[in-house]
Amino acid sequence: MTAVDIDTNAMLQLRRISKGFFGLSVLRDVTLDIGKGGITGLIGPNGAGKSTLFNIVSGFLTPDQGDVLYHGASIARASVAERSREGLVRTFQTPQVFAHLSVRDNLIAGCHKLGTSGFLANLFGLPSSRAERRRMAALADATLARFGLGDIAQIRAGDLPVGQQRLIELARAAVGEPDILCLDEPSSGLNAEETEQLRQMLVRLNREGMTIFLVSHDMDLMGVSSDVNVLCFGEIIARGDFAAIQADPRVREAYLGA
Amino acid sequence: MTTTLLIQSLLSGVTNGFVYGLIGLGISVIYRGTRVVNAMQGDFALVAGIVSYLAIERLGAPVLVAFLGGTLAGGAVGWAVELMFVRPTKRRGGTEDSFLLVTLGGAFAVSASTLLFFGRDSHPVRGLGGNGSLDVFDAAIRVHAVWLIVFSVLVVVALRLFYTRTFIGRSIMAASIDADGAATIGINVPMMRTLTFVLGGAVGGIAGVLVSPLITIHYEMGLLLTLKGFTAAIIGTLGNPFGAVLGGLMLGLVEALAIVFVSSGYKDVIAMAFLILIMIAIPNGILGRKGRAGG
Amino acid sequence: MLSVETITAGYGAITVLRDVSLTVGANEGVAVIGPNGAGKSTLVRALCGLNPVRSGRIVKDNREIHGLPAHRRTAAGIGVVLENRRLFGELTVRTNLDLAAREGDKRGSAGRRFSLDSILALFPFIEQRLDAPVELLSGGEQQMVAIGRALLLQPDLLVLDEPSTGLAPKIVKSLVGIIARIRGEGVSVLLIEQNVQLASEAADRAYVMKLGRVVDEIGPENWRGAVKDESLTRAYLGA
Amino acid sequence: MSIEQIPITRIAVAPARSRTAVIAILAVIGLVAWAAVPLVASRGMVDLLVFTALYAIAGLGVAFLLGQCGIISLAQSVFYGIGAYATAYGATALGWHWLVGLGAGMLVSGATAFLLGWPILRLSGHFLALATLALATIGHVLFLEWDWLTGGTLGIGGVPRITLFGLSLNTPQRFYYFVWPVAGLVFWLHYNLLKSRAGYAMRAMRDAPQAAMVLGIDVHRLKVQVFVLSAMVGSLAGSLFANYVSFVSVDSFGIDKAVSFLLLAVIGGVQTVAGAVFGAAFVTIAPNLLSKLGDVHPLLFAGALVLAVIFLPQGIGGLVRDVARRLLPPAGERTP
Amino acid sequence: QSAEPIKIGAVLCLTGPGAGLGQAERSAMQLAEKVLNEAGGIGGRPIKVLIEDDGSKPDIAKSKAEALIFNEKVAVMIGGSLTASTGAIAALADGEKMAQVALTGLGPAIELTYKSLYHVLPPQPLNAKAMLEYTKAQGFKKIGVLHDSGYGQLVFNSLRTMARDYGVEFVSVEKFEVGATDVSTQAAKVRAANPEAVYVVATSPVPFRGARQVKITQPIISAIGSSPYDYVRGMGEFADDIVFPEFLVGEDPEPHQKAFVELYQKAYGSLPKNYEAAGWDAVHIVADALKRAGPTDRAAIAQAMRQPFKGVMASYDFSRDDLTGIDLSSYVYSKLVKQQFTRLPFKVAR
Ligand SMILES: Nc1ncnc2c1ncn2[C@@H]1O[C@H](COP(=O)(O)OP(=O)(O)OP(=O)(O)O)[C@@H](O)[C@H]1O
Ligand SMILES: Nc1ncnc2c1ncn2[C@@H]1O[C@H](COP(=O)(O)OP(=O)(O)OP(=O)(O)O)[C@@H](O)[C@H]1O
Ligand SMILES: [Mg+2]
Ligand SMILES: [Mg+2]
Repeated sequence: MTAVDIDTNAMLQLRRISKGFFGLSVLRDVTLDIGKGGITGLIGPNGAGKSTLFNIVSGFLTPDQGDVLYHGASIARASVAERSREGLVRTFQTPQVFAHLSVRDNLIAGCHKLGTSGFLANLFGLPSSRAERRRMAALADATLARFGLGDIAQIRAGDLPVGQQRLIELARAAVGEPDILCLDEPSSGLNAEETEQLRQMLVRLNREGMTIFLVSHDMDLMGVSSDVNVLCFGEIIARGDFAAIQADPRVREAYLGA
Repeated sequence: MTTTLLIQSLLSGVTNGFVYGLIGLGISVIYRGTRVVNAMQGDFALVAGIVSYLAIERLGAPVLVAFLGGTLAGGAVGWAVELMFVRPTKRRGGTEDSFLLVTLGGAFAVSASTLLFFGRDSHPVRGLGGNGSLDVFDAAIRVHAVWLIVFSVLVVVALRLFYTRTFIGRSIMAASIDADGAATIGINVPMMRTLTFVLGGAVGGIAGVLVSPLITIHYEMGLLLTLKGFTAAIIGTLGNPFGAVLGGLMLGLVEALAIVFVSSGYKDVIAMAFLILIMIAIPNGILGRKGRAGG
Repeated sequence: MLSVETITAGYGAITVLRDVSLTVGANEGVAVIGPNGAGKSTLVRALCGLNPVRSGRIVKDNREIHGLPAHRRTAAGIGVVLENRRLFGELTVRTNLDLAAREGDKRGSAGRRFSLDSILALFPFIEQRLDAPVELLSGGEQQMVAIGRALLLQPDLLVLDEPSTGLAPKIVKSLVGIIARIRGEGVSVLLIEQNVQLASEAADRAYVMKLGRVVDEIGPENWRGAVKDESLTRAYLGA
Repeated sequence: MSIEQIPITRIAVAPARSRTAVIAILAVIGLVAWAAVPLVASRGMVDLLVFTALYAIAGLGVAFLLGQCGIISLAQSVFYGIGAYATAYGATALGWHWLVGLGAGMLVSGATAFLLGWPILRLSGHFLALATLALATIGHVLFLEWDWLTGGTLGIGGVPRITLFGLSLNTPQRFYYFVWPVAGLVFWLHYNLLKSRAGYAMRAMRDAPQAAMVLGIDVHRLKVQVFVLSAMVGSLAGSLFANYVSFVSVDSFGIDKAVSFLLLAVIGGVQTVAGAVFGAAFVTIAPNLLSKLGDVHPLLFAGALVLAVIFLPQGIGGLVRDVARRLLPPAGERTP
Repeated sequence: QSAEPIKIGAVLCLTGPGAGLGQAERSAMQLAEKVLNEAGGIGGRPIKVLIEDDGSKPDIAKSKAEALIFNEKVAVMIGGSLTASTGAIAALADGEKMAQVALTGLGPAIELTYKSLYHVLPPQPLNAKAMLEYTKAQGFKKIGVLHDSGYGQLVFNSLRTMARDYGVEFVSVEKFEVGATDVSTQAAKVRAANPEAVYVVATSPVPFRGARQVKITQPIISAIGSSPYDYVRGMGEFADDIVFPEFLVGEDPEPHQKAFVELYQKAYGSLPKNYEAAGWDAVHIVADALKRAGPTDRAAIAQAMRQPFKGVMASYDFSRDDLTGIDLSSYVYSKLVKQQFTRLPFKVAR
């Protein structure tokens, strides 16, 4: 942890991150702050390195250089699961639902880190373990209702259309009450109406105190972010509020199109 | 320890390595084309061995003709297995484990039929160059073993060309990676799967005819070969034919050196422990490539 | 050129599509829109033969094709981009394209409209990544390869299941142009799309699906302005 | 809000009363039938049912790993062997009470599984399967080589039978009444696990490991835990086996045994806990019945195996579950 | 014959790795059954040998024995073909005080604990002695050993303890797993030690081929378990200069064996060897005991067996401590010369 970089208002700080794959340099010196309690957007052309950045933040990849600070402390050594238990959760660009589990069970699994029961308590079916499961189920049911997934609660998640799988992934991430939620293109496959609902959901979650880090190609959705960063071929080329970004000629040229 | 002993162990290690590799090759071919881990690859070899034995001993056929017959028999068995076992399993929604088990059932069936119809005897099969041996610094290697190595290399090269250069080869891979995607670009997926089994069977057949002169054929040999072949194929990154032979060589040499330098009783312990260490050190297999982690 | 007549299809015991009918004329662009789970992707799968049609007919160029297995429908001139792309991840971009090109070549030089070069012209980024395994590409990059692969089949009917998924806005905008160019080559396009902006610009008219049925047809006159027409959007595109 | 603060309310509808009644009636009938078997069945048949229970216990460990965690384990024969040798050697050479041998076997198995599982469970897919196969090979060789402990091929004879309340369990009938409750206990424990936080985590990890990690599931740790559990259960079965047969030999702990545990798991159906019982019954009873037909029996068994796999992709347990679902009145809450 | 047959149970390895033993035993047992019944059976009642297959697995052997003893209510058990199966059956039969005639030789440790278990094949210490006697007579002192981890290991364990008494030194001992397909490295290691003769003990032809292929030219001395024709055929042209201490050389039987060999050859068209003779003797031993003790009293049957019996394979004396009573004088020595067995004049003096 380096003292200079402490910004009390930033929840997640990326410090001079570089990453390459076999000679292909994907991220170069990326420095980025995600403010606490806000919705920070990240946009950029296809192949810019957004998902790679997410992989680094969530711990699937280690950067070649640079550091990731969470609440001011480096989490470079923490595993994916540890980061998640610390409140840092992400979704995937291609939705990864637990295909053989029902939607409800997907959410119950999502409650994992809220529980505390040990393996042995689970094995022997101690009352505490049973009570915990009932609470997990109750929480899952509440969240199902909140995300409007009640009707499909008993359907195997793998049989659902992609759009709904996305919603499940989001609900499953949210049920664990993360401090920061990193969403990789949550709206692709959703139509305008559904995207609008998603937008409202994000606003609601954010208002309840969840910090959101959002990657999306959908400019309607991106409108929720208070602060947008533009990543272009491994480098941040612009940052600012959404309106300013939309007006930025470099962004228009590289990303939005005329 | 004498140099002769060292050379002898290297020669046997290499020979065995190719034996394992040849079986592993077939497992890799089938896995590559269908994602089925075939537990009866050694039994393809057994059938081919029996056919070539019968052709030589009962019909007096020349060795090469008998070998050709054995190879074809292997292909035919592969075809039958796909049609009768694998396809129905797939149609009824079998999982990956189902395929392993259904081929395991096939392996039991071949072994049981061999005992029932062919008897419990071990049979020596005449090889290329008869039982003649070559001397290498007083160590010996069967002439046939040299041929086995030559043919194995040829098969690997041919397979490599087949998969990289021919459209059929690439279509086979495409069909196994994403069946739906393949169907929509005009690839006949069921046919590719059948073809894969025919090819895997034929590779098993080649293995059988090449291996049986070295080890004698016996109703129990199928599963034993399969186990070694698995090891070779998986160490060499399942689905990569070249890797299977490399994996086989590694296994053969480790075994041989373990015998020479440690103890023959603990040969398997050492070889298997070594393999586990290798896998832990190189988790994607010796020829593997890391996929995209995360999203 | 394509007429789907009261087809029913589904998965296992589940019936998803019920009596779906639609037509696509020669050189026409037709969109299918509808909420999540309406059965749009199932329709695509039925068209290209991945899901069997339980009743009804699919007729293309006066030929019944619903009995044909999937791999023989490319020869009938159907090219599809499936949902989730369905590329061959371990194979290189080039091989992915070559395999389709080879199938396309079987259609003879008369129907030949696209070549590797023309695909590279549409999506220039592909050129640098030709020899990379396609699974390493980013989501959007893969989407472009998938479109290129379908085009190399030299279809006269291109079916696109949400082609804009994961694409940057700039590329999505250029998709309108790309689809126009494709149609300019004499290819009809059936476009499944959530992005109504794109759909309305790239297609001439549209079908609206809900719960496995076609609930409405929007003719060219209303469709062109559909995006601007708030009420229409709400009525048809809402869940 | 932490999970403790959420009120315990059953959101799901309480199970329909008729269903509970039907299940209760079925349970009573089942229990009576179970208790009556040794009184009516021949001793040979009861013996097979004892083996069914033993294999079901060991096989459950394999089925659980495969079905809930997606891990193919071919190493169960090793732990089965450790249990058997701990009991046999402990009782014959050291004069241990059977419970001591059983406990020692489970401890040694658990420790072994922990030490070996820690590194190898970082592998995945076929590499992991191969690593467990390698363990099975190593175990088998060591059982042979350490014949001062195991008796090698000659084995260890004269393992004392279990005595409970002064009653020696020296007949299949008596052992039957002992081993099935033990099996029931083991199944109950696994059922608990299945329904618990850890159970959901396992299935999550099986279906999408990356997503599971993102939800805070320590995938590696969980795998090691289940592997250790599976090993201990295997060891338990091995100990009981040694007590029951009273003779152990290295031939019982070869790779073929590991394969047959896997086989019974899949045939039984790995998604259901009870599947292992059906699978175990299949591998013990089917060969026995078929062997009446003469030397062709291994071929027939192979055929039966193939047919079972083809026609029951979810295993026998899956079939039973589906039938039960169809016949029983619907439940309010359904979990797989 | 309308009388109720007397049931004899047998659990053999008819499939699996031990099939070579069990099938050989079965053919002779069925022949014995037929011959005995044609001669009038036992006290007017025919015998019925119920033969079950254990698939070479001890657990199954136990279950089969369970069914034979309690469901079929057999009077006596015969089997198993492999040591592990024998042990599993014995654990049950002994508790029931039922006489059991095993087709294996376990060794004194086990034989002394089970009082109703008799063997028709010699225990491994005796086999080892028979090998060592021949070795000593030939004047070999430095011996290399190549053995498998099953049968070979058992024999070698005995060889090791007795070698010194015979002035024999093992200059190299190499082992391989049952079912190994190649043992040339082990053989090369044996060769490198320059032994005067080599012991090869295994239930497979592979090591014999392997030894010759790495140019071990020394004489090979083997054990009875390696002598079946199944293996000899597998050795092919390497079946040469190999000596077996065994009991029956079908090509040149001893006078008391001639009748059996002829009978067997007539019935099956092939020559019998040790395991056939053992199966034949087992049934006859049982029949003899049943004749004297009647078919019902288990203890009496077991007791009735406890006496000398002159069999085809050997002369047994079951009253001895090891419950076998075979001694070295029963061994005959054969040598493979160009794939043909010939009986050697060598005999161990009584
Ligand atoms: N494991 C890898 N090996 C090689 N190249 C990779 C790997 N992962 C990503 N890349 C490459 O890095 C670049 C950035 O990929 P990334 O997935 O981060 O892009 P993205 O910004 O998320 O794009 P999209 O918007 O299309 O999802 C791409 O060109 C991709 O091909
Ligand atoms: N493999 C499957 N098994 C069972 N049901 C399925 C399967 N795939 C899809 N379905 C069901 O079919 C219905 C239609 O799905 P489909 O994917 O066609 O919808 P869609 O209109 O394409 O939705 P989206 O806009 O999300 O892609 C859904 O209710 C879904 O649950
Ligand atoms: Mg991305
Ligand atoms: Mg869809």
